[in-house]
Amino acid sequence: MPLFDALLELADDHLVLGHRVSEWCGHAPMLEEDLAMPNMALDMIGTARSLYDYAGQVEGKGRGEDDLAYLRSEREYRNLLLVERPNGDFAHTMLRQLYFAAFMHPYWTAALTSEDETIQGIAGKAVKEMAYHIRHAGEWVIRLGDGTEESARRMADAAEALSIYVGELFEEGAAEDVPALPRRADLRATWEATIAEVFDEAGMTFEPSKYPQSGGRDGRHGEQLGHMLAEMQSVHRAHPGATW
Amino acid sequence: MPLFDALLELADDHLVLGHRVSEWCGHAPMLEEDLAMPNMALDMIGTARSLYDYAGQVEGKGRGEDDLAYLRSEREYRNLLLVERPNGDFAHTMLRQLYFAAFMHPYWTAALTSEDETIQGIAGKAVKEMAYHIRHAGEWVIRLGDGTEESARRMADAAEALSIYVGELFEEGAAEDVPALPRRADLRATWEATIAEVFDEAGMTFEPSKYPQSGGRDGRHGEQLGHMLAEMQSVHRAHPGATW
Amino acid sequence: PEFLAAFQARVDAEQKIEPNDDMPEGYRRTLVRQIGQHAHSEIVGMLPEGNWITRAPSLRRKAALLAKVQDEGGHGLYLYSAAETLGVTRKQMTEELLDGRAKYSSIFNYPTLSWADIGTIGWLVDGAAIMNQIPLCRCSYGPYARAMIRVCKEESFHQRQGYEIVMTLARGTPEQKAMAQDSLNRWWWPSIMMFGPHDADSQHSDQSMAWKIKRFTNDELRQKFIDATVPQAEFLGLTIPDPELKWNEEKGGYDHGPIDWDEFWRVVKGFGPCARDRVAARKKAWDDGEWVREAALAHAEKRRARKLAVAAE
Amino acid sequence: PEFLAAFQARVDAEQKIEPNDDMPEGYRRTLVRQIGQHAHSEIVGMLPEGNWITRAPSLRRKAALLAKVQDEGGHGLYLYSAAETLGVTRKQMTEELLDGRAKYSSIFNYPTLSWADIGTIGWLVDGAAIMNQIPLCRCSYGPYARAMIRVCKEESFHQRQGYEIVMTLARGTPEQKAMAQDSLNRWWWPSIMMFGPHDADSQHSDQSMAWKIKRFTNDELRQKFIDATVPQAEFLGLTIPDPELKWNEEKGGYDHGPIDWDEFWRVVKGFGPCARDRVAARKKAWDDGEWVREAALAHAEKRRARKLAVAAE
Repeated sequence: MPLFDALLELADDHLVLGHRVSEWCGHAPMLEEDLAMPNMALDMIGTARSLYDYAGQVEGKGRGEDDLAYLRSEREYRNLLLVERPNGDFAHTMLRQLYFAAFMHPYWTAALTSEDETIQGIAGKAVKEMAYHIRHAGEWVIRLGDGTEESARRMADAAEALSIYVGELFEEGAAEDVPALPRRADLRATWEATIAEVFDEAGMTFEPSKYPQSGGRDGRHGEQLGHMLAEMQSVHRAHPGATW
Repeated sequence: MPLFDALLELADDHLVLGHRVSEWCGHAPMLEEDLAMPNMALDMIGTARSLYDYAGQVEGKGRGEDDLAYLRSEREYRNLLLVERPNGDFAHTMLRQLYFAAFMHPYWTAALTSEDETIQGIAGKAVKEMAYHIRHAGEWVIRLGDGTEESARRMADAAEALSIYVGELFEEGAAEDVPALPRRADLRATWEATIAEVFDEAGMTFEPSKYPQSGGRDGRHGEQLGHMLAEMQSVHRAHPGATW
Repeated sequence: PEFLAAFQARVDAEQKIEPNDDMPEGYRRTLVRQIGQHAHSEIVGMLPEGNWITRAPSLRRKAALLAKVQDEGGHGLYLYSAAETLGVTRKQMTEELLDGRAKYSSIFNYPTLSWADIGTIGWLVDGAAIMNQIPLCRCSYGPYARAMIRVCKEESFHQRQGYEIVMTLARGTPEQKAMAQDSLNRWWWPSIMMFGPHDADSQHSDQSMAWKIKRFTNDELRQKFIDATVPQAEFLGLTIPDPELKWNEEKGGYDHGPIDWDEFWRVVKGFGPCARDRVAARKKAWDDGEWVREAALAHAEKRRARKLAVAAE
Repeated sequence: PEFLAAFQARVDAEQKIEPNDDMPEGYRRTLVRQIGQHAHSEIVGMLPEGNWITRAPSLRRKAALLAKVQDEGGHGLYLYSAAETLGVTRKQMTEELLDGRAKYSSIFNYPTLSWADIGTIGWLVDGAAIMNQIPLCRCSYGPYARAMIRVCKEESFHQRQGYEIVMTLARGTPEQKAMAQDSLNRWWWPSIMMFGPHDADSQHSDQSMAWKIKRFTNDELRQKFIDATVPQAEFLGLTIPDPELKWNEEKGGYDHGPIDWDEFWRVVKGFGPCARDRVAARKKAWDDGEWVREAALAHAEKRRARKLAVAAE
């Protein structure tokens, strides 16, 4: 079921990144970010819930959002490698967020005119949120890139570390044959323009990787995702069938 | 069943500390310690296995070592708070090990003459291992306490951080009414002598805490144990009833 | 003394004191201490609940918990702002928290040991906080009173949400029900202690009452809380862990068993189970974030300099 | 040239070269590189397997895995010692690993994604390593040959243990069997690539063969490995992910499908999936441990000084 699979891919992206961002909660560099982090996490987890819910309907086997989120293994998760990367420092987290949002914003914009009304509805809410994420994360990339020597070095490290995960954003995955969803490859130019604009203000240059990594869509993840899911699913799995 | 409960307490101590120490594997400060850490972890996990196995027999409900290790929740674990503490830096880890081994060595020595032959057998093996742990960890406490300014500061921090967990070592717990097991309170003098000797060489003084913490024997743990168990039990719980 | 009398008269007339008004130094100091502690409590309070965000057993609960923890950060933010109107900076207050000079509510030095604790904290801890805070909405100091109005509105939402979590557990599987009861057993007494020492042993009360910073005594508020909570527990089918708890027809409220004041003072003095870990976690966040805050300042400075340079051309 | 001929004659006569013997610089350099790489591989190899220690699904397996990872550290230790006999220090070699100058086996840049990988690594990766290493027990350089004898003995224990893990899964629940098959699918081709490029494309081979550092070509060893492994997979009821794999009666061995050399070179060049993470993990351990190593040195120094002072009295 290509639509089901494509919805899962999108949902997993949002849940996994939402989870990562939520790990900052109470541990951010300043109180304003202790508010911004759960805010962004909430946006992404909210979108994930709508997508899982719709995926469950499309599948038609009675699986709900929690079945899909809590009862699939690491190898069944289809998220991008980018979103599962550990938080690293604040520079890594903000650059990862910018990379993701700079892709999802044009994606949801394109989805606003989808032939599928449920997708339209999800896109309508998400497109505004992603605009905020671009702004918030982008401002931090600029501040850190053009801040102190240390912050510039950390931002450069983040750019170097994350560049290999960018290419996967534009792979079609299961959505190849789903006309209701935007073509990912078509969004590369917009993504590059957004990043170029931010990097320019930050005094940085985007260097695409010669050897981009992928595999997330086939469940070939990094080693960190398994640990994340072990924790995320622990209570749910310890009480099979319970209602929360 | 006091014997069953007392065996679980001991087993949990060894498994939880073994798990903590195993987390160092591949991440130690030098290759020799990359060997010593799994070595100590193996000793403790081996003892835990014998204790769980015996506890299962005593209980007589057919629960084996894995049932007891993998299918009890955080609130059912009865380990000491000391052993669940996060590894912290190398100084914390080594001091925690010294505190534990300096207690378990006289404990197993006393258990060598237990009226219970299974306990005698477990003690016979464990007593040698704990002597090695005292030596290994004790040497590191001395090296770090009497090393550089930084190492002395870190060792002092560790001593300050861990002192509140010492008192619980000497609480009888479920073994109160188990004549086959040594009295914990009786071992305090030996423990203090071992620590005093090491601390003296390390140029440190042991300061007992005014407000010792306890609760581990009643399953009132710190917040870190739940995360450890979530990870430890994840695969086992994801495949109920499977054989490995 | 004349000034003090005039000030007291304004307070007695229920007039709000505002930042630019003259005020007695003691009044200012009491408020700075109290609002600061309150702000710190919100911030430290993010940790015990934050401990379960990554393990929340359903996505709906995870989202609600995230929103709640975010609200707590928000409360911290407006309380720090209220304190700042009294001439102290957020940075100063944060440093006092991290070096142990400033206190925060002892309740947050207890660990969250199961998912049920997320429900129980909402139900009992937020419930007790609201009892304490509703009178503060009429506090004589304007900015604090206004902050509290907003805080209380959100807290009572959290309280209902927490109660609903506990209800779901209490009506769930036997394991879930046991989890709820266990959680109530651990949080009941610490919640009761949140109202502070008995009136006879309370230091700051009288002057605070006169200045209308405080409007009810510790024991009055505690009684209100117990009277409101006991029927809720009964409705859930859970047992409050106090064998001496019983209805007193005469006073029209519940009598409760003796509070363990040794435990209370131990935790207040900073020897609660998680005290060290809580401050260490906040300190780590603060220290790890230093380069970020520095970079933000440096960038703002650069930007300002560039603007000036452009303007000068 | 006369020296070279004499050296070659000793090697040809199967005499062992020992640390204090004269040897050609190229021979020394080749060995330092090879033994160093081998040692690094053992050390980095602790990481992918170490990734599952904390999640091993039974205590028995957890203990066995710990013991295995410890053995790998031990192999690293005696291999570094063997390399040190050639005049290079462990510290130097470690620094070369951490700054990317020295290589290690590319196989460890693949991630371990399920418990089955722990079995598969033992079965295939250790199996391939043994094929490579058994001839090294007869290597012309004495210390290396002796280290390899010990290594090989332990590796074949690991290999049997790994096979047994996979067998347990293959005979387990449908999910466990799927896990085993999935793991084989991911590790088969990387294991086949462990033998290096085809003989026609291999750089270092000829001279190494002449010096009896190497005794079989890459393709010979690969063929041996495939021939040994295919029946094992069949016995387990698992399918090797190579549709072109089939028995060739004529050559008395299996033919296999084409190897993805782009993938091979990509990973060899350091762009394997976990390459960055592996080196980062080792570097973090090294950097975080610096104060410990410094303290150990400082303490040894103090102790020596005190001993001298006592002796001088």
